[in-house]
Amino acid sequence: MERIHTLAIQQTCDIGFISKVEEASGQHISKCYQCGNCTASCAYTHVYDYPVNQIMRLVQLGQKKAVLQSRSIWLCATCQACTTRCPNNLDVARIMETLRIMSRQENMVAERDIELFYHEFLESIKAFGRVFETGLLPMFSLKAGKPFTDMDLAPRVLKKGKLAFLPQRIKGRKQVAAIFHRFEAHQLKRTEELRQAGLTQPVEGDSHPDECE
Amino acid sequence: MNSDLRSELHKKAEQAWPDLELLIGWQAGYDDLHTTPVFIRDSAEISKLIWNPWCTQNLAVYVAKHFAASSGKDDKKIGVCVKGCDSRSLIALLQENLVARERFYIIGMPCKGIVDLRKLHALSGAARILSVQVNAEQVALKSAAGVLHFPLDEVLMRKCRRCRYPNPLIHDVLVGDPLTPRTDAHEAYNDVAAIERLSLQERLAFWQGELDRCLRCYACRNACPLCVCQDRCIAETRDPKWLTQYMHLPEKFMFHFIHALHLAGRCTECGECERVCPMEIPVALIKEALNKITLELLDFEAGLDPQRVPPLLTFDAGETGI
Amino acid sequence: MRIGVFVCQCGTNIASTVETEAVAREALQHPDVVYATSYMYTCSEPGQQQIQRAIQEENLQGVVVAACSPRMHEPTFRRAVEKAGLNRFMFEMANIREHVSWISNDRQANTRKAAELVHMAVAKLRFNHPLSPSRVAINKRVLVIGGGVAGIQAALDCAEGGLEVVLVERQPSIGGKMAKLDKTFPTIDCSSCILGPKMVDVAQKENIRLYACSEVESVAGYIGNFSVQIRRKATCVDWNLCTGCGLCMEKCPAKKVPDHFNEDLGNTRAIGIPFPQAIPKKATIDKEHCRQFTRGKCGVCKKICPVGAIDYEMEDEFISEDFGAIIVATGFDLFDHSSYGEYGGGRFPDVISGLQYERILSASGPFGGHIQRPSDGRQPRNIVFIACVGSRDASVDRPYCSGVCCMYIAKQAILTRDHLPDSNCYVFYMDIRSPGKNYDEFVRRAQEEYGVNYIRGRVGKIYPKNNHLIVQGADTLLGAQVEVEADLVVLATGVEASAGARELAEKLRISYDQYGFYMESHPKLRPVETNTAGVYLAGVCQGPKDIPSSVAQGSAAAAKVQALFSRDTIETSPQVALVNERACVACGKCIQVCPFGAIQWKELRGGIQKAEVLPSVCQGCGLCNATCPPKAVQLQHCTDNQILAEIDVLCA
Amino acid sequence: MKRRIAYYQGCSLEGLAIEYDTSTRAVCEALDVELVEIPDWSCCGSTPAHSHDALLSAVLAGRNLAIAESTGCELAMTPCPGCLKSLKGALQAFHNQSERDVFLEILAMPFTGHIKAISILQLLYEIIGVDEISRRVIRPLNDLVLAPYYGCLLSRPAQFAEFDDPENPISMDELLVGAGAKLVDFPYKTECCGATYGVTRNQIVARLTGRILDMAAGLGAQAIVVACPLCQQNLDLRQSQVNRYWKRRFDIPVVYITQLLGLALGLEPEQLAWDKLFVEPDWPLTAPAVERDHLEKAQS
Amino acid sequence: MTQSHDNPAHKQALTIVGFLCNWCSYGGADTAGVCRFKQPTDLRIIRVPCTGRMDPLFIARSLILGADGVLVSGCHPKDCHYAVGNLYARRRLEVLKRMLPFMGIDGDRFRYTWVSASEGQRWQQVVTEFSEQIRSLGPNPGVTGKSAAAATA
Repeated sequence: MERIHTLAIQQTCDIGFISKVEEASGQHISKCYQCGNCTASCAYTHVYDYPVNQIMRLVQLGQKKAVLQSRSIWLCATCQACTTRCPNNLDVARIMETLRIMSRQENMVAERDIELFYHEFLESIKAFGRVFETGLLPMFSLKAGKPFTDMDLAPRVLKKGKLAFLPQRIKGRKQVAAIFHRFEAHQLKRTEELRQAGLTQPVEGDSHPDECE
Repeated sequence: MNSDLRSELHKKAEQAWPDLELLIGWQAGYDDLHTTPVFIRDSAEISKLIWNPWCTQNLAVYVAKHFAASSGKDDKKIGVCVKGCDSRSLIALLQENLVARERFYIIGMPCKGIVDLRKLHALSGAARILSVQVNAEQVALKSAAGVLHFPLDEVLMRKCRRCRYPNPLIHDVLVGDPLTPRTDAHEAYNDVAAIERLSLQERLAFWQGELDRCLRCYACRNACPLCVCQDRCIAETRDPKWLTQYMHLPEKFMFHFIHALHLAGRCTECGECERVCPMEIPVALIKEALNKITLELLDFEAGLDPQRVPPLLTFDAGETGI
Repeated sequence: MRIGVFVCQCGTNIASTVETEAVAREALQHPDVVYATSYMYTCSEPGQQQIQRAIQEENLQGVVVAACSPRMHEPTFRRAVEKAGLNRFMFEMANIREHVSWISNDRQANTRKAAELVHMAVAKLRFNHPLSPSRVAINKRVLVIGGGVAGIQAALDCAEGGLEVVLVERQPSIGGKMAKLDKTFPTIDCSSCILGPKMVDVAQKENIRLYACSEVESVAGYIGNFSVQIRRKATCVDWNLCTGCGLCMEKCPAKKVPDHFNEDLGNTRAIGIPFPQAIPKKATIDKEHCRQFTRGKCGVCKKICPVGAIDYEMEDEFISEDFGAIIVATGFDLFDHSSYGEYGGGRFPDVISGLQYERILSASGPFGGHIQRPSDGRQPRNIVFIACVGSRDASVDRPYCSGVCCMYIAKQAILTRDHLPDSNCYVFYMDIRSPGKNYDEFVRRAQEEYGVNYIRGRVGKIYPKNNHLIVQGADTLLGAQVEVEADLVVLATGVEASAGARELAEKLRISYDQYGFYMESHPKLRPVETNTAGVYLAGVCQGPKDIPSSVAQGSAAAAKVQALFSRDTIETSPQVALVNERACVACGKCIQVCPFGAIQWKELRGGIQKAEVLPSVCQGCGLCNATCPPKAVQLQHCTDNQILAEIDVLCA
Repeated sequence: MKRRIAYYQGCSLEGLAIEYDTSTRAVCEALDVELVEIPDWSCCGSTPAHSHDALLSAVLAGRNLAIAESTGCELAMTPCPGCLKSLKGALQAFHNQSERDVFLEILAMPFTGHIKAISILQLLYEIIGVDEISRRVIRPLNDLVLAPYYGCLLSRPAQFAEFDDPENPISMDELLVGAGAKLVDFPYKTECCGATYGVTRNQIVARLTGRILDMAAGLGAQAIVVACPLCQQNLDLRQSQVNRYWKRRFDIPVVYITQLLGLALGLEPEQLAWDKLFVEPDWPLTAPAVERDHLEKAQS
Repeated sequence: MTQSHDNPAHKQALTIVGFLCNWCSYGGADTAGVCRFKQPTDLRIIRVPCTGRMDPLFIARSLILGADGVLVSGCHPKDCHYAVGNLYARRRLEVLKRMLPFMGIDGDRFRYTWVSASEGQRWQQVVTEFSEQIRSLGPNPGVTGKSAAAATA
């Protein structure tokens, strides 16, 4: 997280960002009146760079870069405490999820490991149809450069006979892979449509080179 | 059988006569096919009374008028002959307190149906009808072209073929034995349903075609037993001025909306409006459609229970869905 | 008819999105319009003078003003045309502000719409007739419903002015919520010391009749002549005999009866007087807990009562009274915090409501004014106050601000620090709303002088741990989650419409908003009137407010009644139904449907019956007009011809 | 009459949570529920999918529901709250007019959306019912003191879960009490355990899980009862990591509700895969089974 | 939020006649105005004291003459200023609504609803929805059957 000093509100406010978040999440960000109940309820505040209520505030102010580059959005576990208790009926966890997706689309992910883990997880599904726990962990450890992840647990797990050595290859794994392909094609088509309609957001804050100094 | 019923009618009218100041019934018309109302003020005229499948007029039409005009002195009553359908008109008048039950002596006529002259003429083709005989369920029609036989059912009026109340629902004396009703209730609105099956455009086109013929002669209105306004009808008044006298389609539509909506929740489907229309416009269908609506929406049929208030003249705070 | 049209620009309110000049020009095209103009502020003095001048110079017989809503300025313009010699009903208004300029920025469409609305008004005006009002006598008695501080004030002010007052209170004693308070902000006055004398005044005023333990059963009639049925609920004690000695309460064997006056924090008996200062000071039996009723035998109070006032057989009694005006002051209820599952949903005995804490602080309360925990009687050391519980919270359908909680928390925190100097008080708040005289200073004092810790943020969860309550909240100024280990948590429970408010509104035919608060006639200019003439509002029943505002509204409502009663008769509107006897066919349908019994039969010569409207009873709803088949009944000023003229402008 | 319910076990229950699968199947059989395993089921996509794109997540889960529909079952049950969230997300996407077309286009399988997705707790609590289950208890969990732990997703958010209370859920409490157990008033019923951060950020898990273990230990619970494979994994498998992080020596078994109910219903520990738990209970698993009528007498 | 009705491209002359009771809905429309809640501009409001004043014939007449839509709005049931006027009205209006299509007039061109004086936002929603609905139905050919094309021109 970069510390925000003086924030030039007009110059840095990306209105398109606010409406994009609202559209994708289906939530009216302006409903948030900063009571802090989300922060009060969040189990992850201690590891966040911005507490949830400040994420909401940054979105209200259109601070795209600060939001999408924050660690908080990746450390949210979608436990729903914020959503359950929001006095304004905002689905806060949904907004956080939306921001995560946008952060990846805009290539602004601050928590590379978590993104990588998610990526490997999806790759595992694409390949086998189901998640292959035994294969996923080493692959992640290798790519994340954390070779000793959970090594302490491995002997105990093996002793209990809880990990398979070969992936479960389901019959329909081609069908599952096809879902991924159709989804990706759909994404491409949609992006193209939006681009042609002139509705795409410029990639990575092109319009606001000096957002959060 | 007809002559038996006729003599029974005469007998019962004679018996009732001492309490009556007036008896309204049917008498023979200018030929076999026609009857006309008769207003009997002298017992000698009772013999004029007839009863046959040509007694088409709803005599309840005259009831409200004569009720208002009668003095009721010596506690004398007005006698009236009614078919099943006509009796419902009487009940509807009672429901609205337009007449007082104790002032009437009602002679009920269980009815198998009334012949639709238009259908007879259609069946006989162009030839002039010479005579008609009804035997049991058969009609023998003699015209210049010869004798034709039809089932009676085929030449009955539209309202009779969907009749659910062949027996008068209210009467002081009955002439003949009660009959069993013919049509199931769910078939009663077949004619309305047929229109409903058309598309919106087709329905509009249908009514445009029908109502375009309307002459605004107001015969339909004048024949209606429940039309209370009569000569004060807002189709003709200057103040308020609902309609102009301009003969174009919107004004014709508007007149029929006025007549139908004034009868919403009140019409007893006697069919007189349609019978008297010189242009043969099926105007009763509009009222039948409204009756179907009030039955479905408000569970109400006019002219059945004298105690019930017509639904648009009351309310129910608890009802939902509207 | 010679008609003048005046199109108001309302400064820029209308002119910015409507071409008022063009509207005026187009108006000249319509039949009978001989004059049309546009003006900056038609409702202003010069604007009205312009109309009056035009009436005289142009010899106008009717006037159309296109401006704001007729609900706003129709009376103004009617007076203006009347001054210039026209009948006030020879006037029509087109609403081109609320219905046009303020709801769309499309200048072209707005101008078209405004022109059509003017055309409609002109078309209607051509069918207007001069009408004049009639007068009916006023019954100069007033009913006050609700004996809280607002109702007490209203009753006293009316009585002071010499009016006969009936005060109906649902509870056994007047005093309302204020009687339960310990102190009042921002002066820390003792609540019962300032309310008590007023309550005694009510009992002593000869022209106030108090019906406690009573409710309004039904209301009929209209301004000047209401007829009200009041249900006096069976108290099972003959109040004519009861001296209020309290012996029955001492001897009653049912000792575990929840004490509602103390917000269920302590117990009371099944018979008794709710609190020492109660007015009337009469005993009431709680049938739900009285052994005579629950077990069918006991009879202790009956035996002990020195005056023989106990009557177990007593039944509800109905009395009818007539009034010229009604003041509604039915107050409020406290939000029930059991819907806040994250605060324990009512399961934790030491998480209490603001009013419960008020009783704990009170010297006459369940603990004699000693601050202690309801669960174990221990004196708390750390006390947390949470603001906005059941206020500003859309998730429990209470999005409005209750208006008093910020202040009462500050007061309670100050009192706590006063009682227990060693204690720590923490207030979780979102915003502090203290816009009253000396209010914000008071909140500052809580922080500066009394050391109350204010933490800006809501609380997410409260849970018990080791005989404490862990309060997990946020400090949004710090951007952090915070935890307080509390011994007692006071929820600043908000204000909601009182139970039964909606039912009473329906009896009175007044409107209420979606939360059950009664609607005033105009939010700024007619704050104590309702849309039902002769019915006035005072206190929180109209919306959350504090004691000074409630008292002020009580006085204001009383002043309105005094003004109404300063005359012997009132004008009744001539906008009533009228029967054209020649057209009436005597079908009686109008008589059948009239909700007010305002139509009856009239016998003409020759015994002919016709319908006849009683203008003083007719309220002008027009149901008869819609029902009449030959349209012989016409609602004046809203006749068929007038509505048809408006339709024809649009559709023909 | 045997109830037929489509069964979606999910990837966890094939691996680290195998005992949850074993005990779920055993308990259902004991309760006359026929579980029809969804043929050739695939992964629901879990958190990675909906953090990637809600539509992808919906379709990955949707494939399984589409197959489940072909089994003729009206309900699809999954013991895993994460999987349940994905399955419900699929139904939500299908029932949303604006999403349906593209959802079906990518799914490319016949799907009517008539099937409903439920959790094992919903099956036990709402469909079978506490009364029915406690009537069948033959080996009551006498005097075992337990901490019921629901985790985040089972009842939250309320409009989505449509089950139990979001702040103070009680379904598992009632099932356990019905089976004869004693419960501690557990204030951390819905606190988050650290979710999927075990691998990527296991200090988070150690911290959050530690608080839960600490609370349960402080209240004297002999075990924590769970209904989520991820919660169980964090609390049980990672208890050793927690102990290192907090420098504590927690030794609290973390068991599945189905394992405990299985015991109460008279199943043997092997049928419920008790040996797969990492922290093994130090209390005896099998008190002698009590005859039904004997039990009823004792209860009355 | 998009305000599509402010886009002139959508514009075509529509006639929507509104009959509003003075006490609730007319006040609600005023409230919407005071709050500046933007609305389509096709509605022309006729003020009546109560929906009980509404003879269904007024609506029939408007539609027969070619009004594109008719909107009637009053106090919520049980909240009528005249106690029961709207309870009569809702029966009469519903009967009319169901009768219109039988005569070939689209029942969707007529709507009745209840909006209180405080419900400015609801009024905005009602007007917007109904105007959109009428716009999607297009011009009313009336009973003379003038074609839709001719009406647009």
